[in-house]
Amino acid sequence: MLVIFSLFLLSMLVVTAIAIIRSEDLFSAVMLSGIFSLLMALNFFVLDAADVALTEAAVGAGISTVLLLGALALVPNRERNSRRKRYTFVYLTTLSAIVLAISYASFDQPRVGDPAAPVHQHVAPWYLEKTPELIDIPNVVTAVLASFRGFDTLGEVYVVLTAGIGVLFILGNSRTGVLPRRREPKLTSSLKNHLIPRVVGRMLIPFIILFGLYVQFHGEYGPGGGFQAGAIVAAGIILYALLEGEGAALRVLSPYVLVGLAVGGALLYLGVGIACMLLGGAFLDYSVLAADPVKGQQMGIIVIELGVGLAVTGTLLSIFHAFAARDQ
Amino acid sequence: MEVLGLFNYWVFAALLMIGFYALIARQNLFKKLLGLSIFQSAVFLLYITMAKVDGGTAPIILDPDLVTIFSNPLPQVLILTAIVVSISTTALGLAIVVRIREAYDTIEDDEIRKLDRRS
Amino acid sequence: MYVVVSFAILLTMCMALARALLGPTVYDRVLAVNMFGTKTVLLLAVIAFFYGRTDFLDLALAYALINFIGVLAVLVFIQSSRDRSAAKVRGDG
Amino acid sequence: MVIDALSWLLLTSGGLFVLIGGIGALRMPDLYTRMHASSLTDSLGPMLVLGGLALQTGLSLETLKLLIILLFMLITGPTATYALGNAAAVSGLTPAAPDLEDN
Repeated sequence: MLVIFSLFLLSMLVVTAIAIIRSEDLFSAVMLSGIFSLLMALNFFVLDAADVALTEAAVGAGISTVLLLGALALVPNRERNSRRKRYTFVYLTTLSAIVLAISYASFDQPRVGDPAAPVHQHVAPWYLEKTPELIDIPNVVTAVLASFRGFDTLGEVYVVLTAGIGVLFILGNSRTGVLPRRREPKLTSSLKNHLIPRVVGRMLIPFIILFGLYVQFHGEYGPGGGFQAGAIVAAGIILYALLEGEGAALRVLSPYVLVGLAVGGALLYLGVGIACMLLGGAFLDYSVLAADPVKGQQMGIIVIELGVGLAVTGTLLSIFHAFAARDQ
Repeated sequence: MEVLGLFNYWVFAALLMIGFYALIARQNLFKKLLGLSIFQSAVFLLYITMAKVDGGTAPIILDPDLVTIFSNPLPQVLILTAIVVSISTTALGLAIVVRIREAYDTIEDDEIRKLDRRS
Repeated sequence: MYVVVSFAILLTMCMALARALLGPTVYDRVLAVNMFGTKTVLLLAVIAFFYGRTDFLDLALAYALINFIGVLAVLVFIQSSRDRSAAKVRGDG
Repeated sequence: MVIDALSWLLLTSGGLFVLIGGIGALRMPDLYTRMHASSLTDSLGPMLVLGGLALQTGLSLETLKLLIILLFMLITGPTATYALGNAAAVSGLTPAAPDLEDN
């Protein structure tokens, strides 16, 4: 049954992707990429990746549409319609040939869901077997993310932070340094004169933030964790910025606080690693944090997930404000 | 049914090349970035496809004594972080596109090259 | 029985996708995305029951809360671009 | 048993309404009629489908979650529809109603 679900969802995915590339109106392309993200999340869910689907939901539903539209407001809205498209035929034939080649090569691949596939043979069974014993939290994905592969995740957090700093450097204002400058809210850039969305939106914001906190601290037991929670909380605050104007959101959380959150979260993660070293363990070996190694692991995971959440919230919001504060 | 088990790989290949087509054939920088994110999504799909195990369920062990089949957690971890990284890097790309627009007043690749050659 | 409902939802998603592809105006596309979002919430809930993993309803909840933001962002975008073009016509843009 | 039958009834009728909304959104002539078709079924469909699912689980945490999902969908759906319709009307999009022009 699920095979047929997958067929449906994957075919829609390809149709949407082609439509994104073909449409000359960039705004419709952004709308279609929203649909693309929803379909991607459904595919992840059907393929048993609940955590990944939640991440895609948190990032794709709110943040990525908002960022793409924020950038689109600053560039021309339509793609130039060039009549002479040189080499299009060459490109299409070459790329179709590559698609056929990869499809032909896929006949040597293990079938989807084959339990004997090489990818399931080496380290994955070990993770599944040892997580209850060594860390004792139900969600193996969180355990692998935060503990077994904690070093990798640390790197990812710093990549996110670096990208955020890059955006601030590129779009920042020369007078106020790299931080986007404070500005009086323009009436036009908010929904201030729409009463119903304002009332409903303001009512939703606390629930979104509460749900973000739930995802953050329930991440050990169900799908969730710092990355998802950071994106959800950021989405809640972006909703406030959309309703009340970007300046109002900046008065609640100033750019300095946001950069502080991003850097502080990343440093919290690093600090846990260094604390482990000071207590006599290896870098990011949380077992030494408490007398009982299992308790130490759990403590370490909760703290670094908090660091990840803060860093992701701060970075995504800084990026949003950098785009929103840019004048046309 | 045996052949349908490979459908995910074909969709992966198709998405990869659709994204790549936008990167090489379209002149608009914004469209190139959308193509890049489709390309990234194709890779995500490949990883998650590999993680699936028949009859399995998401790797959340609610009861350790109950023997269940779980999907592979490792590719899921890699992609979970990659999604957040991909949105940040896309934002960085968008920031560069915005600055290019301000400097050249266009975001079409060939027009920018023309302006560069003229100066 | 879950299968029947999920197929009804899947077919509706196909129609919404068709509307997003055809949609003559911008607003049709926004409407299609909004429809697609609600259908995604429903499909996630139904599949969670189909799998028997009802603890995954969190995902549907995430979409139910966050989908709204996308639509509002689109409206702010349309409104501000309209204001900007109006300002350009007046000559003070 | 009765509850089970009732739940299936709700689920199938919910699926039917969702489908009807989809057909309406695809086939109707202009934006406002499409919005009419999709937004009404976007409220009724979730009520029936999620209600049917809630009957499946009995009283538990899942029921609560389903009710919360339903509550948020019932609040945000009409708001989004209002905002969209308002934006379209302000931008000067008129309904395509050829009959009105005769009067």
